[in-house]
Amino acid sequence: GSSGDGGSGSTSSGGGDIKIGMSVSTLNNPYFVQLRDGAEAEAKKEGVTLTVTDAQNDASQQVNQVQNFTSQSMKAIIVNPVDSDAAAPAVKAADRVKIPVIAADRGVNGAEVAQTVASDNVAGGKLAAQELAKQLGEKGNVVVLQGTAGTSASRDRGQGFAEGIAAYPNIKVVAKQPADFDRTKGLDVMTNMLQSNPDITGVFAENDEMALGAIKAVGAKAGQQVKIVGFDGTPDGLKAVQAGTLAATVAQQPKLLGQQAVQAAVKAAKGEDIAKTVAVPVKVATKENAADFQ
Amino acid sequence: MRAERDHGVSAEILKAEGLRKVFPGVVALDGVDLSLRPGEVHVLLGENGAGKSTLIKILSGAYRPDGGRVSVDGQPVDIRAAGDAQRLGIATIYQEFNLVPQLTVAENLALGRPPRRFGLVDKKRMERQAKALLDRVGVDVDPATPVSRLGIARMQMVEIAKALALDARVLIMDEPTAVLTTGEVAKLFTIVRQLRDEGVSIVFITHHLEEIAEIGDRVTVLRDGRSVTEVPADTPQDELVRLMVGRPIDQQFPRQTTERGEALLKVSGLGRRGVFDDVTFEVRAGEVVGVAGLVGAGRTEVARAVFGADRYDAGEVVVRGNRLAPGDVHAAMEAGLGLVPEDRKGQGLVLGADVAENLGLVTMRAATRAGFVDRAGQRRAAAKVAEQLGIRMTGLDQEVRTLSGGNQQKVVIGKWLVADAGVLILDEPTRGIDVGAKVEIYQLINALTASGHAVLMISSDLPEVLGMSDRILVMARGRLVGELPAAGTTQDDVMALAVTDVEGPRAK
Amino acid sequence: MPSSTVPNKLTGRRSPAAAWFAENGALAALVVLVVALSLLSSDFLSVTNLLNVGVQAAVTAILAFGATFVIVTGGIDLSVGSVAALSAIVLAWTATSAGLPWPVAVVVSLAVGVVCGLVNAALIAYGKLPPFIATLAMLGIARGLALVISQGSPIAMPDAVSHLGDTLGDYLPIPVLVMLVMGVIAAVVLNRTYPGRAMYAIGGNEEAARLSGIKVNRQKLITYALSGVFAAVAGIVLASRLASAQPQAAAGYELDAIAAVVIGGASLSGGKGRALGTFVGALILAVLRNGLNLLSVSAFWQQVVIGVVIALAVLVDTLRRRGTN
Amino acid sequence: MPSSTVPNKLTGRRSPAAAWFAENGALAALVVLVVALSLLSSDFLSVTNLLNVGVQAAVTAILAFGATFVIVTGGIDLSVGSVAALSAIVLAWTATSAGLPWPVAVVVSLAVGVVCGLVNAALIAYGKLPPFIATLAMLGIARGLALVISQGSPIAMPDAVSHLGDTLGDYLPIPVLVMLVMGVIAAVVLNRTYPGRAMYAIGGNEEAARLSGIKVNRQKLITYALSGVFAAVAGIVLASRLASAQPQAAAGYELDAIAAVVIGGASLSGGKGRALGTFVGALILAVLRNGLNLLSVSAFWQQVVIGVVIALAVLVDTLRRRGTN
Ligand SMILES: Nc1ncnc2c1ncn2[C@@H]1O[C@H](COP(=O)(O)OP(=O)(O)OP(=O)(O)O)[C@@H](O)[C@H]1O
Ligand SMILES: Nc1ncnc2c1ncn2[C@@H]1O[C@H](COP(=O)(O)OP(=O)(O)OP(=O)(O)O)[C@@H](O)[C@H]1O
Ligand SMILES: [Mg+2]
Ligand SMILES: [Mg+2]
Repeated sequence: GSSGDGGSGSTSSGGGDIKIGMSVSTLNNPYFVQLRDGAEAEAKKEGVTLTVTDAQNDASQQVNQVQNFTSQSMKAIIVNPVDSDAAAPAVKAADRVKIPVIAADRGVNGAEVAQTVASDNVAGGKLAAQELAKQLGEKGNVVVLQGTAGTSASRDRGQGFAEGIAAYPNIKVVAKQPADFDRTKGLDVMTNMLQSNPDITGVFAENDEMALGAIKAVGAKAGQQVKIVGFDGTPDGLKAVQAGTLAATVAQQPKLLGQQAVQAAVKAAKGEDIAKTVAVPVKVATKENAADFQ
Repeated sequence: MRAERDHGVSAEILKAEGLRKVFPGVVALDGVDLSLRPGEVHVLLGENGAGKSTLIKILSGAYRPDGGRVSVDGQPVDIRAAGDAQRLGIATIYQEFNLVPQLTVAENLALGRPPRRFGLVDKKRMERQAKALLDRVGVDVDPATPVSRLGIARMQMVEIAKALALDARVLIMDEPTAVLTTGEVAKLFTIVRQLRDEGVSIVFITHHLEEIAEIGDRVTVLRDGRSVTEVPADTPQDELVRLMVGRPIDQQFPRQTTERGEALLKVSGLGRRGVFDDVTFEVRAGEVVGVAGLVGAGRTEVARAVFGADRYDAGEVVVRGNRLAPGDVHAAMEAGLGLVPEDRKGQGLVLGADVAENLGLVTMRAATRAGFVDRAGQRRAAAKVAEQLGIRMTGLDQEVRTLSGGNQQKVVIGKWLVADAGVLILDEPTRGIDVGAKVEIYQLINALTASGHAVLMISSDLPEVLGMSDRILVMARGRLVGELPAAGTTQDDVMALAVTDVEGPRAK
Repeated sequence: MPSSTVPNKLTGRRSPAAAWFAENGALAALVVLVVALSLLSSDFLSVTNLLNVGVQAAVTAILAFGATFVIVTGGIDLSVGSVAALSAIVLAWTATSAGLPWPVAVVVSLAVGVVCGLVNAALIAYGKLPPFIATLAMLGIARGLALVISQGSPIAMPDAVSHLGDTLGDYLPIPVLVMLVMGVIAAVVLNRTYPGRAMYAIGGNEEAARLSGIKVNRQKLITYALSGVFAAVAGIVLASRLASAQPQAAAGYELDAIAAVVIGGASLSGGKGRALGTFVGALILAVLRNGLNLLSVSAFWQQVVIGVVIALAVLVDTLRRRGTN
Repeated sequence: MPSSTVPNKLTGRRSPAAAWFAENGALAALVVLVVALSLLSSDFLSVTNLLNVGVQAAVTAILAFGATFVIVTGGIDLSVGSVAALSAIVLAWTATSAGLPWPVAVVVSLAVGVVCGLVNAALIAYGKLPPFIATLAMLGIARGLALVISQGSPIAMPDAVSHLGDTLGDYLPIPVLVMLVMGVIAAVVLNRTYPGRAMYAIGGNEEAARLSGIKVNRQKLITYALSGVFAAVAGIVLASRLASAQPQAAAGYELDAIAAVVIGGASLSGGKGRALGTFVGALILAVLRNGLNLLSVSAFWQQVVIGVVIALAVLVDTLRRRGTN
């Protein structure tokens, strides 16, 4: 992050001196690192000061950080909610002091934000289900690698996938196990599931990290007898798609997301009108089109 | 003798001059001199808290002095750590045990310098060496036993063996006899004499005055952190007491018998497999019952079982007609029992808490109203007892850890005095307590029995058992082997019973 | 600063500020930290920001007060974060899905905290499990139950309870109030009540405590139950701030809570620890995080800086103490 | 099963299986668990699956071996997971971005582990910080540095090193081999070397150790440095399995490692603990997780089950021990 010179005063309000705060749900995950990178690149381009904090997947830390932004007299705040419900009080606190809030990647339930720049996880889950079904020829046994239980990303993607896959009666979800969005756990859990379900033909991993672990577990069959679909479109994930080991990943274009969020924040800070929602399209990256995402 | 000391440094193996040591709030040493010749047993004498242990801790590298000089063989030395002392040939047996409870006896004996082969610890050789050392001090312990399973007396013997293992030129012993029975003391003295004859110098600390003439050559008397004088060991005991305490003490064992009342404590058929068996006795109001026996006779175990600290397999304990639930300390206390345990550090004290806190431990429940502890009242009671026992401290806020050994013991006894238990079981109560304070404690025992309380006193100090008891029970190998009236009984009578060859639950 | 109201209650007999400093080295570290941050960031020393720090410290502090009881007895409680989450979920669930009136829900939620604590204590006192293992097991169990009950989704808190996350008048945040009240309770329990004094005795020397007639097992039940209730209160405050009970809330807070207690001068081997120290420890952590945000320290470096400052804070204390000895 | 090769080395003089059981209660729990899972899942007792369990235990076991040293001295090392991640990241970074040959990178990576351990030990031995605080600080610092160096993204491991994650011949997974080797090293260090014996002495009675001429501070440096190296090895094995070093790898593993050590019979108050016990502890955790996957236990219930089984496993041990006493 850019570190400014310590807060030279809150009175100057020149056009170039816009301070924006951004609370990212976690930087433990390359996806959000890219989101941040996109935001920082855009901030540099616009010449605004962007402060990024990491809420470490903890909703209450996120509230703390947004509070801290308000006492730093930020001109606008970007929140990438840890949880859509739990972000509401923080947004309300910012509203009270009239600082516009942009929600990035996930929406905020129960409070007004100036704009939501989102890619829809539920829709993404559905897309993943459709792509996996397509590659499996609409039949087979599928397992799901779940993210950390109780997180909104896991919830929404899992829900979308379940809804999507229900449309294919010949595809059976034979097991669902949590691997906490972690590559090592993805590897271990997939290895274990293969023991009890040797006839798996498809895997849906709720993020690319777990998918990459699953590829390791499946070994040479990855991309051949077993099709694995990930989520996020991280650089490693896209590489695996190009290599053919990952059948597809639901690419959310996090850089673009970060970029748009900053653009919206700058406009809001300047008092310009902005649209209520901007949807960054969720796309399925397959071997054919993976190169376009990098 | 004095002239001799002046003619030349070479005659002295170790010399300390003007040592000073200050702790927060206390000047523990305030100018102490000590000179040690080759092949002598030099006794350090002083009241509790006089500074004896502090002095030897400086010599062994455990503390750095704040002033003064130490020289060895006439050369000034700077002893910074235990390793330095070891290299200079100084070995120390500390007053408080310095053993690692989880490790075996053999490991403890080789602590810090295990025998090695190809860089790896040679356990076989270690056990052989341990066996040899244990044989030398004449204690029958398997070197593979964890130290935590040993009783206090055996731990002391292991400590002694550990110090011998260093083959030191100077051997410092801080109250080694405090927890030993007559038999072990005799063994220890044989070893000490043998070492002395080999030219080893020994610094010996004891509160048992009769031991001084028996084993010592010279005596340095400490008072309030100063070395007040140096006298030959055959100085009469009364004179030693006067030098040490500053006033004479008329009667060492001032037992005043009182009329016996009803039986307050009845123990019948008490037994625990492999430890003690069929123990039956009673203690009446106004009575002091002494329990004698060799180390490992099982006295401590019986006391703990009676108090509910340990379980037992057979028999029953009845206090004032009420049968106690086995293994329930709280019930025993409610019934009016109290126990001063033999292991003050491990079982008697909360070392990290202050004096007031420790003295109030037993009465805390009673001082609680609606959940709140009357700490001010507790403090007042503590102040009174501390005064009564003459506990030497900077104040009631001093951490018990930093009290001298004898003063710690006074705290352990003191907390039960505050509690006013009907039947008080004392396990080695005067362990490490100076002569003056002992008399104070004896007088307290008298006061207790006079007011209708009863005392069961386990002691390895035979003169004490004989002098302070009304009746004496003797245990051997986990059994009661006899009962003697105190009047007219001699030490030999007791010892004869203690070594009886009974069939007991214990091996040997 | 809110801290100034508590000390009087906690130090008892000893009188002036000097005494606190002598006994609470962490306070010195906190002062240094506050001064440093005031110089580095002009935003730091405003009333709003300091109140924010208070609010942000509240949950950790309340958890840490509960953990102090346990640590004073020589135990450890790794389950506080999970128990907090479970209690909050139970509250929200009983008030919404089960439709009970909110005061009943609050009572049930506190009871859940007590039960978790009692289970911990039973495993430790009667099952002879090491506290680390017993409470690690509870960490998993409580978190799992929170997920099971909530089906993994946040549950909205009843409005009446959510006010706990609000501000009284213009300034006084209720979480800060709750923290202060819990702190005073912790201080009084530790200093003045029988269970509190028994905790010190047990932590100092369990065998000596037992031989002095303290019912060690019963006192452990009380100790862990208290820790459980404090965790439940923390969970409720946390969920109120978010207006929603989250099954993943307070994950990993156990380390923060224990750190606050230890920074505050307690020893994990037991027998030592004070509510005021814990309070200061929790404030240090909160001030640190707040300061790093204000200074816009990069996210990756934040963890490094937090680590360094925690080490330095305690180092200040131990070196100072060595100086006086 | 791989475990059968180690015990002989570890128990030393005592001869037969009965003796292990008597001393290693965790073993009984492991056997019960294995039997239960064989009955519940037909897939459990296959060679491949058991080797999988071995591989999955490897990283935790290696971390736990290192933690055993520390716990035997009465300390605690919360930094092992972070140090593992940092070491792996440094390896991958020096071998790729810095372009050093991989053997140099491996040495540098192990050195990073040693340095982290030494810093911990210096803070503890000379700065008198409680081990909990010193290593908690290192937990943050090492993780932060891993993030800083990697800029938050995974770095590919050099191929030569990645073979550590492979399988020798058809069956023998190298991580299992590494785990066994590290286990034997840990056992030998603990049982037969001067530093190992000194660890027990320090953990049992630090003052006695000092007064017996053991240089306590120096031994602590060795202890934490060993823990650091073991963490580095664990990190390398972990990264090799994934062929990629992740800045967030092994997050939270410290609790698993400590749990393995404690389940294996060590006491957090020091002086007790054995490499074999730790190994069994790590296997229990791995078997448990593997079994839950095989049985397809729902995500929400898994944590509950893990908690309950851990508590039961140690309960079996303590009750059995009480029975014999
Ligand atoms: N670490 C310490 N901190 C503070 N005071 C101490 C410390 N160690 C010893 N003292 C004090 O120094 C004085 C001398 O203690 P020391 O242990 O040398 O006495 P002692 O002569 O050995 O007595 P005893 O016969 O009871 O063993 C005592 O007043 C004691 O309280
Ligand atoms: N001959 C023996 N056989 C078995 N165990 C023994 C024997 N001697 C001592 N012990 C063990 O040593 C401990 C007791 O040690 P200690 O020397 O203090 O004896 P004691 O039972 O306290 O007797 P006393 O108080 O009479 O000396 C007990 O834990 C006991 O298991
Ligand atoms: Mg002494
Ligand atoms: Mg005894």
